[in-house]
Amino acid sequence: MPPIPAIQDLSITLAHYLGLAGTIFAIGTVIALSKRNAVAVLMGIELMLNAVNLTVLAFSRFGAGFDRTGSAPLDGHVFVVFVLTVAAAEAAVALAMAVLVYRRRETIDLDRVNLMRW
Amino acid sequence: MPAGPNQLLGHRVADAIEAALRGAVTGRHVEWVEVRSDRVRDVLHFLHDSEAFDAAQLSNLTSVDRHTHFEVVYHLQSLDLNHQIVVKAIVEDHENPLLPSAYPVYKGALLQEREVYDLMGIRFEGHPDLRRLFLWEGYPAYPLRKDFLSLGQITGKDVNPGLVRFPFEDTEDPDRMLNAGNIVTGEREAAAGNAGQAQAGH
Amino acid sequence: MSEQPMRPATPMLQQIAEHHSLLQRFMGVSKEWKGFVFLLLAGFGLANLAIAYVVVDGRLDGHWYDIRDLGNAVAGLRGWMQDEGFHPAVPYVTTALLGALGILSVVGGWLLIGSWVERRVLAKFQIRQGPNRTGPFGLLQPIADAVKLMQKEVVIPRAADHFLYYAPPVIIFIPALLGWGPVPWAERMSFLDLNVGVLYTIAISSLGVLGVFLAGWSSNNHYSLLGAMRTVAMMVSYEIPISIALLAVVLLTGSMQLSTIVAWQANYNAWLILLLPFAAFTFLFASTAEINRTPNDIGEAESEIVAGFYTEYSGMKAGLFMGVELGNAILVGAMMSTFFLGGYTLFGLETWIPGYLILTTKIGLVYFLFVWLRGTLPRFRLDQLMGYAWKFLIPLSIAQVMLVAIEASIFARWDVPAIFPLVAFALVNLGLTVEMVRRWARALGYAPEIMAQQPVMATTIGGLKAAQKMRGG
Amino acid sequence: MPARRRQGTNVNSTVEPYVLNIGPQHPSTHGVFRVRVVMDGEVIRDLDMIVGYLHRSMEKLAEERTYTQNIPFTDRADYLAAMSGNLGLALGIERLAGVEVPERASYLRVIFAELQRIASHAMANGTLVSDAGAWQTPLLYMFREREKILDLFEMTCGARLTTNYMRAGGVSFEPPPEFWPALKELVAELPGRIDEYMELLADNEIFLGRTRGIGVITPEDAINGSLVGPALRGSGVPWDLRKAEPYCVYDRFDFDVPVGIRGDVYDRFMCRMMETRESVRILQQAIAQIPAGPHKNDIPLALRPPVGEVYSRVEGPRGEVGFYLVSDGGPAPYRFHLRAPSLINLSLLRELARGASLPDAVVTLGSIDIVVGEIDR
Amino acid sequence: MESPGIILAFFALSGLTATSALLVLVARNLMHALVFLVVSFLGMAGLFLTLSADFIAVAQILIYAGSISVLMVFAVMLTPLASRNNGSTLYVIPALLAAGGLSNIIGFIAIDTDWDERKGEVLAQSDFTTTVAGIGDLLLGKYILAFEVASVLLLFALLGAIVLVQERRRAGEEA
Repeated sequence: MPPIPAIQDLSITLAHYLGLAGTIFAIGTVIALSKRNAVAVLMGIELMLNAVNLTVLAFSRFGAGFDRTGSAPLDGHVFVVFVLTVAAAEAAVALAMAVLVYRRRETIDLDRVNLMRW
Repeated sequence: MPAGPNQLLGHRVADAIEAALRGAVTGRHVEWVEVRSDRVRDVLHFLHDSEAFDAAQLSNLTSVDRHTHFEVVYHLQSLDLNHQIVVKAIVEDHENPLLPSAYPVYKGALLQEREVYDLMGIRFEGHPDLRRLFLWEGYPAYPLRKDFLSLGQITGKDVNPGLVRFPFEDTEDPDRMLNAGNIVTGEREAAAGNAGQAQAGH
Repeated sequence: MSEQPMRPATPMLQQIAEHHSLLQRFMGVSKEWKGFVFLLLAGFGLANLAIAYVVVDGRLDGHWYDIRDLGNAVAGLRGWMQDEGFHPAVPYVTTALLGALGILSVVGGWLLIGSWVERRVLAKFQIRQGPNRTGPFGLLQPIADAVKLMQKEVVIPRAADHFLYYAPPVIIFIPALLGWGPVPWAERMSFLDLNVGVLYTIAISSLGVLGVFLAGWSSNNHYSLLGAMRTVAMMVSYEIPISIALLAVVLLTGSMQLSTIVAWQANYNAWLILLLPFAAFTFLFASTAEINRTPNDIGEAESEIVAGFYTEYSGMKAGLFMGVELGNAILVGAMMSTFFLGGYTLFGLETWIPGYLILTTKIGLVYFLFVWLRGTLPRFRLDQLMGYAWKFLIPLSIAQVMLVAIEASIFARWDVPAIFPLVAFALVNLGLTVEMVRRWARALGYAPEIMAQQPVMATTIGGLKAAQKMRGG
Repeated sequence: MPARRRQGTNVNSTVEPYVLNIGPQHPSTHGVFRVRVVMDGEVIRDLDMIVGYLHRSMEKLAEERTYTQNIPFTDRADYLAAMSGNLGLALGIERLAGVEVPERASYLRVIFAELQRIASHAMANGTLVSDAGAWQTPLLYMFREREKILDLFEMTCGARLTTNYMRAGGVSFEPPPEFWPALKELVAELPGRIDEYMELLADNEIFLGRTRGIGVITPEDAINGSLVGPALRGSGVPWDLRKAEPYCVYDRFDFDVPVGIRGDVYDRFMCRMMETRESVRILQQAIAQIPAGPHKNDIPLALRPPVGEVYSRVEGPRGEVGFYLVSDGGPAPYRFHLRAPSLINLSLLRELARGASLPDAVVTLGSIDIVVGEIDR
Repeated sequence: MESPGIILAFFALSGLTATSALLVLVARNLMHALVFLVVSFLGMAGLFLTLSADFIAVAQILIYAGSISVLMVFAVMLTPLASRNNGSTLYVIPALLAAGGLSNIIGFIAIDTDWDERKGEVLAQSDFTTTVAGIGDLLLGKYILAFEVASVLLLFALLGAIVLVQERRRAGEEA
């Protein structure tokens, strides 16, 4: 464990971003695991995806190591674009499913949607 | 001759009704036909369906309080033949007037019968939605009846079967307001006192 | 019969008989005022002429006191501060504050002027007088209104969600201000000249949706909720045509930076409304839906759902909503001018006249168009509007984007003077747009001549039989 | 909106139905008219109309006043068409008591009734377009003509809205000399104005889209539902009391009855528009034909008609305005009933509104053209 | 990354983002949670800006704050009788334990690993001025296959959502 840095030589490093991303990812995990409402669970998943995006962007910005492997510095951005795409698609389908489940059972409480059939 | 320009003679209509529905007609007049109150819907059906009368539209429906009985007046209109027929149903029971509704024959009777029920207190059997129209549910009287005395006619010695006080001035039931649960607690005594004064003053 | 003149029968008629037009009112004001206004205008014109002379002379160009481009002034100030050796944060913060102040004063000034213009012009459309009691021509009416609104009691519904009830007026004000960031007012006069400016504009405009929805939801009123749902559905639908229309602009100009788009139009002396007429129409129509203005004001349709999503707001909170509506209208005017009407340029005249004045004039014209529409058109219904977006605007916009993509690649590869391809594009786009709109409308079953059948005249009367006869014959 | 707990499950419903209270203070209910609607999203599932906020018990009050004293009540009933109400009651009293009317008075009655019809139709059509969302511009344009007509009323009888002009035996005042040039000017100006409105509204794409095919009433329903006036004629039934039972001197004029084709909101709107044209035609003929003579016959102050009853009716702007008067030989009517076209035209409102969306219902209500004073009486 | 502006912005934005993410967890009302989620998204967009990813930041605002939140609003509104209560949870303690462990591991790795990252002048020089053109080149060049697959995925998601929510008419039920 390195010592806590003093205020005057405070500089934002990769570790800061990773720590923040880890925190948000953890919060998202708690939400996704513990909430009973389907929409709330989806919120948690979106938070987790956001944290991952932050990590990827931070590596893209700080990661000197990638230069040596011949990757372009914007590869991380492209990955984030794909993640955003997938997140949008996933949100649309998941919310459609929530609406559908609600129509069949009048609830979107995930603990009461426990039958694998309609 | 009838007073209206294109009004049919009551006798002609009465004869036709009597021929089709025996015993429905109780009285004939040059202007109108009086029919039995319990058979009024049959009469209207007959007039509506018959080719010769073609009473396609219920132009007007109203009622008259004759102290001992009610008259419910139907003004029927034939648009194609351009004539008017007046039918009156005599409701003998003044205490609890009851009449079959004209709604199954004429949809236009919907609001007119509600109005008659609201203001005259005549119940229409078979009406789909018989509620007060202008006054609120629970209003204790029917204002167009002749025994309902409007405020200018109320005197101290009169026995008033009609409306004396508004419901929220009722000394016996001071909590009764327009809407249940809307109780003005602080003004209960004052309202009671006012009501008493108003009664004495008139 | 009698020759005597008609006497005005009512005080109202007298008032109307004595009614003067704006010009007549101006002719009636005192000489001092007229002289003052004349001097003001003359002085402004002379100053501009002098500056233009010095500019053409080449002595003043690029200096901070050049009033054609206030951006130069700020840049000069910043350079001065850096030369003086301030802490690096000071110039940064100072210029940012100056820009923010400029935008705030533009929006705030417009909130005052715009409401007067709207009410006055609308009154002229409706053969009324409009506000004419507070100050000359009722000019102080907006201030009086604002004071009145601030004094009013704020009534909060008991069942409202208090936490969320307070936020929406502020939430929807923020995008209305942020949207002004990338607008170029003159060549170097842009607060936030982002190179993703177009995307930024779309993203910011999508933020207002949430404020509207929260306002409707937290009021706990069915009218509010209906209005909010209508507005959200409409905004989400109409963001797509807006994005596609702007995509065509981006494809043709090859940049997402607003200043570059304006520079492109100035360079080729071609307003994009001539090259992309359908995109311009789409943008204008979809914007009226985005900002809730007639004929698409279904979110606050007063004859149906009272005031829509802000039914339950009173006092200055309602005032903020109305202010945002006005501010959004003027923002759309700025965007419309920037994207399609050449922005701050006017065929070379921007070297003579300050660019921000040209832009303001264009904004005013677009705003006048909005007021005109409001005074003229009835309102669409929600399903008609949604159908219009999804069935009409989006397919045609996509087709247009394909066309523009081909044109842009031709434009980039064809080595002839730009005037030839541009004129060809304008003609092709106009012709194709007209043809496509006609064919598509036919395909969707649009038949105006059947719709506008008028009643027939009957000379005889009758009932059902007569009706059936008339119908049959 | 915080959800209410509901007992049981209704799997078919996708959206929770909720109750929306429209009125008594609402911009498109044209007065203190209230409807409670059960809505499913934007679609109206059920509707309950609640009236009576303006109830003054006019019919009961009329039983304590003389026949002439009752004429002002008809102003207050249909306050947008006071002349028509006046005329109906005056005709009824005349028929009940056997009073003769001078010919000039009949012509004056026709002139004022037709002016009132133009004014009322202008108001009805203006508010209808306003309901469709045109922000008051058509309304204010149509107020331009209505103002001139009300000025003519003011010149003649001193009142603009509650005119109290027709009397049993004639009309209360002879119009002043400056009335006639003003009337002629107005009549000359009106056709151009009506053409202007037709040009502005009849072909407007949005207006057509909002009104075509909305609120369709079949002729069968219209007749059976006791609809009268433009609501009936818009459904395609050529029925007009001015032709069916010519009162006053209507049989001397040449005019047509506009009849709708499909019975939707647009047809009702256009019927009103074209009726205005026909009213102008009647006015032109009436101005040309009006004879000289007295404007009223004097009748006793406390008129005592013989025992009997009469149902007199005129074609008001909203349709058949009927007065059912029962006399017991006294100075006041034994029973006074006003057949209110506004109320009875609402008989079909529930059927029309069910399944319609909220904007369509608002436009439909506007096209039926109600006056709440007449509904509640 | 040593300038005071960036440091200030990072701490302010990370505080905002983390706090509102935490509030999403603890809010009792689903609508409140949604509002905090949007604030969190906006803070995240700001963090992306500090990483000089302008395109991604704007896309984040457009997609997350503008679209996905509105989708969630629609989902909440279309399920009116379902509980709007965000407070009801299950297995909170295990979830908290798992998440705590996870964040501990991530934090430990983040701090303890030698990332060989760019620092100081190198970092300042490798600052992107614009990312749009570069992202476009990569998307339509190196990652063209992935781009096409993503577009197909979006199309199928669109169709899937429509098919899922489409109301099927029953046999006896007429339109």
